[in-house]
Amino acid sequence: MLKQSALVEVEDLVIKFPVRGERKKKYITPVDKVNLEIKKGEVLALVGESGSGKTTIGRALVRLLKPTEGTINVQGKKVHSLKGKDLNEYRKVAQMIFQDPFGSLNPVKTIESHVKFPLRKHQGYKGKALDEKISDLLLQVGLTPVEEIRKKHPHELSGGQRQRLAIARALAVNPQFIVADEPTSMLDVSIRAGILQLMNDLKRDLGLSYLYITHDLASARYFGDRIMVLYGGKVMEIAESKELIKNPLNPYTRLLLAATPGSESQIDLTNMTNDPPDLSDDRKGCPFVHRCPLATAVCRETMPALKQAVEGHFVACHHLEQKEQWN
Amino acid sequence: MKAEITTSSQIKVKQTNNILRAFKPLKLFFSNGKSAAGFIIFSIFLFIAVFAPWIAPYSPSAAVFDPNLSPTADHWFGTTNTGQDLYSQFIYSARNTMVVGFGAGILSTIIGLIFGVVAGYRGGLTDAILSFITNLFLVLPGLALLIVIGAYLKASTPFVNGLIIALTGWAWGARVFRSQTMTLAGRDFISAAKMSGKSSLGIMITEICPNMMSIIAGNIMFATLGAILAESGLAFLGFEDINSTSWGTMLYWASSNAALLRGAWWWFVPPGIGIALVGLSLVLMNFAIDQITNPRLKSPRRRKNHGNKRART
Amino acid sequence: ACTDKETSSETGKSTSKSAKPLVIGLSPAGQWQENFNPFSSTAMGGTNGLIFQPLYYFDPVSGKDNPMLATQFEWTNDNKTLVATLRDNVKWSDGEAFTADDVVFTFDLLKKDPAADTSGIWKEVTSVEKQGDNQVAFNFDQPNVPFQSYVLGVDIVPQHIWKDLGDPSKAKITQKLAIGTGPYVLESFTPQLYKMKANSNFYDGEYAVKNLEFPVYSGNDSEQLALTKGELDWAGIFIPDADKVYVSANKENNKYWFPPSNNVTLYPNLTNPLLKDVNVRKAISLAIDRKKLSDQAASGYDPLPSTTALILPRDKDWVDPSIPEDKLKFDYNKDAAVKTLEDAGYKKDKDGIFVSPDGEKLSFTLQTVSGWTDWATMAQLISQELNSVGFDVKVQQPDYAAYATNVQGGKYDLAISWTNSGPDPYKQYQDMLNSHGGWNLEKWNDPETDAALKKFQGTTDEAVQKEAINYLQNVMVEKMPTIPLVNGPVWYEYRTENYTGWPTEGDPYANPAPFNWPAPAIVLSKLKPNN
Amino acid sequence: MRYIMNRLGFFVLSLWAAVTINFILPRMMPGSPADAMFAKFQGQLTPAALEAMKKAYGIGQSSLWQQYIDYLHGLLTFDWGLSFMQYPTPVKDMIQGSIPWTLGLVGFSTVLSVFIGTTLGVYISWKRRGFLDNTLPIVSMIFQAMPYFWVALLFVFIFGFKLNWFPMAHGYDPSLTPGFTGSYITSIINHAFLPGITLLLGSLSGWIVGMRNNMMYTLGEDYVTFAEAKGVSTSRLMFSYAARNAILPQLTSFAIAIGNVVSGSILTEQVFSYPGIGNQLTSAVQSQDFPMIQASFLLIAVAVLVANLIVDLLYSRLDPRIRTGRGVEG
Amino acid sequence: METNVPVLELQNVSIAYDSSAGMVHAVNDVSLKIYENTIVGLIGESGSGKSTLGNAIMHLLKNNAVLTSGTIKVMGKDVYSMSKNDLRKFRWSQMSMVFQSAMNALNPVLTIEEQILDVYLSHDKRMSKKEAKKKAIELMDIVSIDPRYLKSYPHELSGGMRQRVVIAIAIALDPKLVIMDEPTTALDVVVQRSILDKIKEIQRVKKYAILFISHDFSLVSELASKVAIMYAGRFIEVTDSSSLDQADRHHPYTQGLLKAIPHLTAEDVTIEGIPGNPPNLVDLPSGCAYHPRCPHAFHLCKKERPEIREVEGRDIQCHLYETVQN
Ligand SMILES: Nc1ncnc2c1ncn2[C@@H]1O[C@H](COP(=O)(O)OP(=O)(O)OP(=O)(O)O)[C@@H](O)[C@H]1O
Ligand SMILES: Nc1ncnc2c1ncn2[C@@H]1O[C@H](COP(=O)(O)OP(=O)(O)OP(=O)(O)O)[C@@H](O)[C@H]1O
Ligand SMILES: [Mg+2]
Ligand SMILES: [Mg+2]
Repeated sequence: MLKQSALVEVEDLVIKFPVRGERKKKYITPVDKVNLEIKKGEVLALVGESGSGKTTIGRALVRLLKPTEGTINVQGKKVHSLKGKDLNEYRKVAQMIFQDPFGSLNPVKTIESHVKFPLRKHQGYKGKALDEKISDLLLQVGLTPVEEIRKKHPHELSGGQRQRLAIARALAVNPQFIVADEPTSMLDVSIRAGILQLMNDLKRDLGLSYLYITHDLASARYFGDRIMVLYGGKVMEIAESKELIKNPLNPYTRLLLAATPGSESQIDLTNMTNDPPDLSDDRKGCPFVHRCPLATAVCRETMPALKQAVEGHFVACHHLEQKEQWN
Repeated sequence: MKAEITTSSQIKVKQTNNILRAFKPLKLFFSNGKSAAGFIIFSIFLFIAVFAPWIAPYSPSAAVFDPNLSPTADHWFGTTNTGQDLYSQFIYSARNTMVVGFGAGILSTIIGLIFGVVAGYRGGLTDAILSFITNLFLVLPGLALLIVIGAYLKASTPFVNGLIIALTGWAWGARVFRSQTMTLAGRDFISAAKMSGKSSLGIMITEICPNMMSIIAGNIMFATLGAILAESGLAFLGFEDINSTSWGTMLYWASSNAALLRGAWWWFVPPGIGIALVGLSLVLMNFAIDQITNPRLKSPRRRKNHGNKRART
Repeated sequence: ACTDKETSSETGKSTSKSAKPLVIGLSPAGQWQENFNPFSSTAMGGTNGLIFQPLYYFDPVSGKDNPMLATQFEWTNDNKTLVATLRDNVKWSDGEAFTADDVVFTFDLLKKDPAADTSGIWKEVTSVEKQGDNQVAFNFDQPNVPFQSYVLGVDIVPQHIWKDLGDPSKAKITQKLAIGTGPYVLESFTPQLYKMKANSNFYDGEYAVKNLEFPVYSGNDSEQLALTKGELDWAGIFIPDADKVYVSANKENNKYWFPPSNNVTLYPNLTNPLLKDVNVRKAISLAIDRKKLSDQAASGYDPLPSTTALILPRDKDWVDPSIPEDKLKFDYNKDAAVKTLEDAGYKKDKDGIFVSPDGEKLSFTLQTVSGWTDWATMAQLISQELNSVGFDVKVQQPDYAAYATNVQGGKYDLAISWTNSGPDPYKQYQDMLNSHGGWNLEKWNDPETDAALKKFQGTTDEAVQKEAINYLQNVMVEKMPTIPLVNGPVWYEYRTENYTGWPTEGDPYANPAPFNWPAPAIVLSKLKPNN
Repeated sequence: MRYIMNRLGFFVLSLWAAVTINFILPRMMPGSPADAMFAKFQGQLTPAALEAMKKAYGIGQSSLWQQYIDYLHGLLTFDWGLSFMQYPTPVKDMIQGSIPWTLGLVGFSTVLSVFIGTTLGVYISWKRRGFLDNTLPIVSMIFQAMPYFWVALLFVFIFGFKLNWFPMAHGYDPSLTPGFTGSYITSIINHAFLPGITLLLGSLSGWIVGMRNNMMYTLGEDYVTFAEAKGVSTSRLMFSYAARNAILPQLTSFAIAIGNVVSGSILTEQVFSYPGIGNQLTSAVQSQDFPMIQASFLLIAVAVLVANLIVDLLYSRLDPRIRTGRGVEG
Repeated sequence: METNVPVLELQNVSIAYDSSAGMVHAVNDVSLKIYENTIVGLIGESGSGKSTLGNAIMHLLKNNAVLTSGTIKVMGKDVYSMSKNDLRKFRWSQMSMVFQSAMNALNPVLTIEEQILDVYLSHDKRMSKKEAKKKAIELMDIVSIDPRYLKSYPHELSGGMRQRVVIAIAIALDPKLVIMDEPTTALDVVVQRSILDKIKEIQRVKKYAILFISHDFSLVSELASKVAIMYAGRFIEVTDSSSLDQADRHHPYTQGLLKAIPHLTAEDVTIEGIPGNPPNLVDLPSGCAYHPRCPHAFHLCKKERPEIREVEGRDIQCHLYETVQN
């Protein structure tokens, strides 16, 4: 039942990057054995601190990156091994909204030319129809007055308008699935809200599925149907949004919650190490171990498996029972 | 509810439209006194070059006048020892020198673009190989290489020399283009273009190059200046067809006929001034381009937001 | 040797205390290299003549024979043996005596090392032997009288030093080894300047000019400046508009004289069927305005040539009296050129270019050397003239090496080049017209010409020689195997401020340029300090 | 470490490439140098003498490959053959005699130009919008836009010939005996003045403008403002914070400039009859002196490469970011 | 001790930038007092003039900026009437600042230690290097960084650590006033949180007055006792942070901001953006600068600039409250 309606299915996704080491070539693994699925019309929010591999997963899903291992299936297509023409076909299905509204638009091109190419190439619009479609699209994302804005250049738009254009560009190919990579992190609170609302509207009206990447739990909860928590390239916890916020089981999730402004945290973080997790490809154990107050020998040795704790609530931790210790 | 959006804020415009301004060269050049002066000087010489046959009173090579005349009403710059009209030579030389200079400037920029953009965009092994070649050319001593190749090639008309100059002088540009391409290639709009299904070539041509227009223009200016100076140096040393018409060749003849010693400064000085003025106009125009596009020259202003990578040069 | 030096400098001081060194400007070069090897083509100026000396020197400008290490020579054995009588009491500058053995040794050296035998002595001479104490005999296969200038022109080196030096062509002769019999010895050497002082052991006694200096200049420009400024006493460089540039700077002292020394000639490639036609060559000659060439390309320095290719006035005694006066000068007549071609059956095609009866266009390339500005100008003028008559001539300017390869290998249509002139007219004709001549670029191949040259070689009788030369003059006038353009001058500038006695047009006692070694030795022998 | 290995690798590879180009280039020349040589003898040579001479000059007796091997071997053993134009002087001797002059004159004026230019650049950027800042870049640029040799010739004519202030040629007064004497050294300086000043004028603006631009950028950096706020003294702020960082990009240009010392000398030395390597190279090219061209070109290439290597290594000392292998680019 | 002398006193401060587009009125007629041992938050969206004000207090405005009116006093002394040298000494010993992009505030080619020593050695000529080094180690301790990092170069430290180093440098001389300009924006939530906790802790001990600049509402309301909300260069509202719990009885802009924040735990998950764009600081809207975006705007707003009015202990500039009260 679940399987059938899943639009995106990811199994055992591993991504490695070469890094310049002192002597021999080394790798880091910012994404390690990640499984996820996204249903049609569903929003999966992906949270986790900086460098935990969120963007990397997103880029792999739209195939800007080739996975090192694992499979990505979208509508039954083996996305992980697509090439050439097939890959171009896949661009119609999945699109991405990039993190940085300042960097993701080409400063020397007009607003309309950003959406013109994909409309022509993927939807085959031409001439007058193309012209009308552009207006429709810009209107759809609220870039009004359309006629005036079309001929402008990105620098003449505000941050919120730019982010809207980025969304319009993604929509221009009429995709079914959008990876939204921290689409609001660079924007002000007030503009942020507008963008989230817009994406929400599009989901409702067009039935789009999203992978919503963020490190802000509050917005993940607002926009996401489910939330997946990532740490050091591993999935720590995944659950319905409300459930996860109410009942965080993994120590990292709890830490994240505590750190989010607006929560009444009592965890003292002043002396906490801020070292990033070890991403080297020969690491062992739970990536959170060096910051986790519950860490024991077993944590250092083996990565806990993702287990279902409550209905629909999966968590990876060796010490679920010791939940209370932090608060 | 959709938020209503009114017209954009002027302040934002101010911050980022610099790149765009490079596309309005005229306005750009008149934006400050230096570049306006440069542009005017340049236009005058361009005019001279284009309309040389109408401006020059005589053929530059016709040895039909009294030799060794000092300036007169008929011969503004006097005549050579073979009775050629120096003023006409000066005019026609402007044409050749500018054609060769710009030809070489543009050609070397194109070669530099190919090497730089492909290397910067492709990365990996392609980059390693292209960068190696680039660095090699950067490191090989320009003038010496020019002279040696020129001496080996023989048929050194100004055009051949221009070609050699371009073929040996593109490396600096390639390096600049490469690093610029690398910063651009890391920007999300390139990924976005990829997502929209553009080919690599398409991305390089329609996304990356337009973003480097001002650097490209600057490079053309710079390379042109270099080519004009190199060409005149070669001609002066006698590594150019001495029957060609260029300022360098004029200087060669002037010096081999001891123009200064015999007091014929009107033979020796104008070609040098010509080169210097064209050179200066290029430098001044480049100054303007530089000032607008080089973030280093803008009045220091704190960057908006975080994590913007800066290009290391 | 040590005491010798001291005394010589003592006397030098006493005789001409105030005399400044004579500063000589040689051809431009990057730097001097310490190379005083008389067998090296790149030896420093003065090696031949000032340090080392030959037996005799035959001067091409004055036409005089100057005895050096020999006092006289004589042809015997049906002109197959040349016997030279050596000068007595000659000493090497290190005090050793000069003997006939040194002469024989020198020639043996050249035999062993052909690379040093740059004049090809051993292709003519079969053996060299000592006769008595003061004579050396050179034996020839067959008579070659004019070759005496080469044989007697070889610089003699001291056996006691050179026997240990190995191949003479590779020997590095530095100041220490530069021991000769000439009037000067090397005093000091740096890459920018070397100095010579008068040799106290010299057989004629010390010259009046006690000290010589040879500074280096990297180009004509800087040498011109130095000369004009009075930093040089003697130079041999081209100066454009010499009266204005050079003389006017110091009318009193700055002098020059540019005597003709050879021909600048347009060589037609006679293996080209079109150029083989004498009418084409004559038409070419008629269409060239030689006065303009001289005026515009060579600042008017180059005298106009004789149709006989003789260098006048030097060779005035050799001119064939049977040739009418008007035939001795070249005509400039474009109409005549056209007529000559039309009479020979050439017709203009639609482009206005003459086509031969066989249908071949008169379309030629004209080669000169890149960077030789006077020739380049000439080539330009010639092509303009010829093209206006109905030729199609394109100028090509390869650099010197390629040019040399092309003209010697016959890979050209028309080329401007020089002729090699010797002390008498024979040398020029031999090189240019003999089917085996060294500078027979045009490939003139005529048994009668060869025979005439052979006749000259075989005799010391002036009448017979004249007969041969007369024949050759007629070949030049009638058949025009090559087309003389102008006479090439010798560049020669001098200043009379410090020294007098220079060769002048009125007293052309020797080749006056400071690069035609060993002639400067003759000049220096006549100079006197001015005080 | 990795960075250094990387640079060394590049050094070796480009050295090989330069050496090989150097081998191939003259062999692509039309017209053999032997012909040029022999033309000088005006056709008096026997074929035997000709052959003997060719052999002596080492022309065309072995396969190209063999020549390449011999050439490499010769390079390594500093046996660069005998010069054609100054036969039989070894090329090595000729170079040895001229290189000190070039290094002295051009090297010194390059270093001086870098020093003065950079200092001025720092100064005018500090006094931004001041009188000097507005005029100096333009004035110095005028000189850069002029053909170098033209300025040099004018200088020689005006200051040497007309005004008699400076000598017109040579590296020192040839009548003096070289040695460590006051008059000799004075003479060297006197002779180097005009060429030096022309070199300086021709290259100064690049350094001034380059440094000024870098300074503007660095002065806008947050760490400079922060340091200023900290109360760091002006000189420390200017040098340790601003100039110290701004100078880094200049280093690359410096490497190239140092490498170009030799080729930059060509025109100078020609005009001033200066006894350096550039002069030698010009004559060598004019007289098709293979061994000399090869050796001087090689020397020039090696000079550039070594300068680059040194600057690269220096860079890694000055910029800690490179030392740890980050941000290494090309 | 005169406890009543405010550590920082701003009186009608206006600052403008001279730019090619015209005068940018970045700060307009701003007044504020901060006393010892208090944290005052300054929030407002990007470009509202927060950093400009911060820099102005430090007398570190860019060349093209001018203090067009008003006085700035720190510890009772007018910052703008000091001599250059006095200012150099006064700065950092009395007031210091953590710059907005603290990640870039460290010189990449000097070690952390050198940069800390610079502070001590430039302000106390008599201090020996050894002493200064000891102090540097203490300082590192305060911000919980292992002293071995003193020998490191900035790029060898993580962003959070660099931020802490900068904070350490800011408190090195125990100034009375510390201005923190968005010290944590570039950081991860967890790191951000740990640094904020650290700041709080240090502040508690040393009793500094802190002006904490941010555009993150929830962050400031948590940290500061008092909050100034800036719009178009004006303090449109100055209020206690505790009052931010309720969304009503605030300036409409404040209300808009409060509504735009998704709350983590609250049951109501709807959010609303503020329509429109930030104002053009060169050509400010007439009257109340917020009126083009304000849902409650009425005729007066366009015409007249509202005066500061005290509304339930909050200083608010809004016509709405005038009419309500009148
Ligand atoms: N192309 C790449 N080459 C090498 N390493 C990479 C590359 N892209 C990402 N990384 C590394 O992989 C790790 C994960 O990066 P990723 O961008 O996926 O993190 P993220 O969760 O999106 O972080 P953020 O919240 O900062 O955007 C980081 O350590 C990053 O440095
Ligand atoms: N040097 C300058 N020249 C001209 N205008 C400037 C300059 N610096 C800043 N501005 C303008 O002044 C206004 C206030 O800038 P400021 O940096 O104080 O804003 P901010 O509130 O700190 O914003 P952010 O939250 O983005 O840091 C902005 O509109 C900005 O564009
Ligand atoms: Mg990311
Ligand atoms: Mg700010």
